Amino acid sequence: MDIILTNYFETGAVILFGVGFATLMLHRNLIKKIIGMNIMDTAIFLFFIAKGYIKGKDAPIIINSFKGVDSYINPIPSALMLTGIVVAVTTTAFALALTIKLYNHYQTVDLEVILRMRGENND
Amino acid sequence: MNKDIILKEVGKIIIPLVQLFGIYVIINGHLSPGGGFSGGTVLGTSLIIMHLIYGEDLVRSIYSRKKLLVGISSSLIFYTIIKGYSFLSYELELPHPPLGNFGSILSAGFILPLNIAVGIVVACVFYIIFSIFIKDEV
Amino acid sequence: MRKISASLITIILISILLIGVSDLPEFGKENNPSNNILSKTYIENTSKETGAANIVTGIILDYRALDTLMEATVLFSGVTVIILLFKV
Amino acid sequence: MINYIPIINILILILFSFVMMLIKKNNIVKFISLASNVFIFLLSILLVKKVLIEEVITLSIGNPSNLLGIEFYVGKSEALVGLVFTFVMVMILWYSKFNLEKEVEENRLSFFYILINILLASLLGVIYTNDLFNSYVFIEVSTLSACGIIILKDKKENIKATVKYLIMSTIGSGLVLMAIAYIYSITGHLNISNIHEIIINNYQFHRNAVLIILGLFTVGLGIKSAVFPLHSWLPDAHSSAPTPASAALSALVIKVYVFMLMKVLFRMFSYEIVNSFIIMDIILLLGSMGMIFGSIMAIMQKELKRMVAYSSVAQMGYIVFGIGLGTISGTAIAIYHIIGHAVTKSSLFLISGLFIKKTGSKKIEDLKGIGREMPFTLGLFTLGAFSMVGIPILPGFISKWYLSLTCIEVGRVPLILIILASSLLNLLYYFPIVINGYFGNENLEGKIYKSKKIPFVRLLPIFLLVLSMIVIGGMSYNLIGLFSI
Repeated sequence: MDIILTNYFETGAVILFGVGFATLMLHRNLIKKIIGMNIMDTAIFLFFIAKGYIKGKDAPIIINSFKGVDSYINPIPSALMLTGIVVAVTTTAFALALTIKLYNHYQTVDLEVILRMRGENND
Repeated sequence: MNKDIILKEVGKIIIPLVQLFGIYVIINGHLSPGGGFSGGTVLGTSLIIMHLIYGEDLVRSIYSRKKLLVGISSSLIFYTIIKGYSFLSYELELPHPPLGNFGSILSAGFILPLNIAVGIVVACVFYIIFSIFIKDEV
Repeated sequence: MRKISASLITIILISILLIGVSDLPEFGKENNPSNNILSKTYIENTSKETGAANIVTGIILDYRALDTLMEATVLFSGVTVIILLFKV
Repeated sequence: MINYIPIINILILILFSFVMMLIKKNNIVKFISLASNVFIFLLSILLVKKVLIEEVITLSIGNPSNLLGIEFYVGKSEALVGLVFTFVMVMILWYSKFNLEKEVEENRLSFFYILINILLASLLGVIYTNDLFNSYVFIEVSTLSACGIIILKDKKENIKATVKYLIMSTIGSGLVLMAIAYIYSITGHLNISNIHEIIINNYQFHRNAVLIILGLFTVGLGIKSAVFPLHSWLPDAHSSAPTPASAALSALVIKVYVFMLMKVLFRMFSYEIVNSFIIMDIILLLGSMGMIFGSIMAIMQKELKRMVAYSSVAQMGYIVFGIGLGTISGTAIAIYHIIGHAVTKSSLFLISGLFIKKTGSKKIEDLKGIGREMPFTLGLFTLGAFSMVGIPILPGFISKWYLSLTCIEVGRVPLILIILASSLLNLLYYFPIVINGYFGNENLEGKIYKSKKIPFVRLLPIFLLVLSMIVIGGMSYNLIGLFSI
């Protein structure tokens, strides 16, 4: 169990994931659910990036001369998380657009109230 | 009326600088940290600031919704064609792009044009989404 | 009632993931499995094969360019969907 | 050059969707979309022919060595599933050529074709790719474009269904990305075959982490593919969407995530590793619960499209049940059922779209006596219903038959009762429609014979789908022999 204390980045990321998940599940307001989704995604990116870190090495950018293979951190997680961030941004933008449309239709942002309004005039 | 005179004057100075910085980040993507995504975000934000300060009609005259969509689609078509070429270049032994001398701007073969294409896509997407959210209809 | 069940699920999820974390290799170690042959080959070959000084950009735009292409498609379909949503 | 067909397929579909964004007139967009999909279908036929000769095509993109770039692994099952998916998409597009104008306004029509092209590109991507993170990106693209086609109709129900779908699928992809992070920290590779070589000899040291990875993948991909307890988003989303969209969603989109789960379970971890964990019994439990409760909920439905959507949940139960058995023949039948169900469900959804258009109401009661007006269409619906219920020589029966054989082979004979019970339940909600349609005599007088007949040209796509369903049912023996993960 002591690994949890040494892997403090991963533990922090997992707790942040739990916080995001709880915000997503507990709150009824759609905007808060979207914030919860964002916290969850950020936690996963922190977890993934923490995988690539190696103590005492610098960023994978060759400034003037190639300083050997063992002097750079692992570049793969940072390359992957660029893609993950863009996915999270697009999903958030789409969820916010849906919230605006729902507010125009139902005049409320409370998901429970919206879901309880069974389609009264389905064509 | 002209309560926002300060904003307009400061904007005239800052917005070109922000856009210059965005272009710098995109073009030096393969040399320094940054690249298409982050540079495109900077450019997109500069467009949003311009929209906020000078109102929609100025920005709509320069970057109309039509032009932005054409910008996105053409840079994506450019990206797909270039990447299609480089994917197939291993099989059909097509000539690879010149890598240029290491560390200069025009090095690294296709990476510079691809970075610019991705930068344009990201900038235009951010601005279009922002302009739709503000006006609530297309 | 819903609040209790939701927070219960979250606590269970966090504890499961923490058990998982306790099983993972050390943080920031040199010989972690994640810093193995793959990352070393990337560091070594990127500047030679792609000419990019920034290894991460080299990976994104040359080795895993399909990821970035699908990334741009996510952005493109995001814009299409939002325009569609607000089209009167 | 034929080896590069998988990547050419995806690039062409994406390229044409960008081109379609630039074009104003709708009929040019329709023509480009149909032309690109037919071209992709022909390429897939070439690919299947090549794969049947050459067992497996591995294709590394971006870099010749399979270590650095992204690798595509196209075996027999991937090529065949890709072929059936492109075939079903061509039929759906052909159907929507003349039936979509009624449901969707004029200025939103071209967006449907743009999103359908991106959707098919991402589905083929998830099937072909052998790289974990690459499949995550393809999954995200398919989710976003699937949400796009649901909100084509600007109605309250569509937007409400999409919000629920988007929130649940974000949780799903969050869990999948967490699982990929765990796998990457243990093995250091992203390529499924490379991970397999490492995980074989060091999964004993990380038993907890491997179990959590399996759990995360199962729950994450289970949410996205509407496996039983996590399916609450599917009925609203699939019933409110326009007909061609709900056909594409129900027949193709939810299948791809289960196919990904199979690749993770059986190609990344081998059969022995996975069977040594309790996850297989959980999957088996999920599958059997889905088969039973999915059908029960379908019986209670009043609206036609919601009933067909719930029957998708039940059929997903069959596929997950096949995976849960954990044997090579089990997965072969699961893949066979993916193909069989894709063809059957899309034809059922398209026909129910025609019924709703002609009768003007979504309720099942108003379909009484429909056989008098649209005899041929109801005939096609009956064939689809026969396959769902499990009449011999049709794909539904064959997967039920081989599933029970595998249950015996695995030694879990009582599970056959579940299969029988669920096919009985299927009977209870499909046959009333057919029987009332043809023989329900209490409301036949007002209906003139063949009055609402649909011209045969409009029915051709559905007729071809039903024909291919019978063909798949017919050559089932050698088909099942081909499938393996």
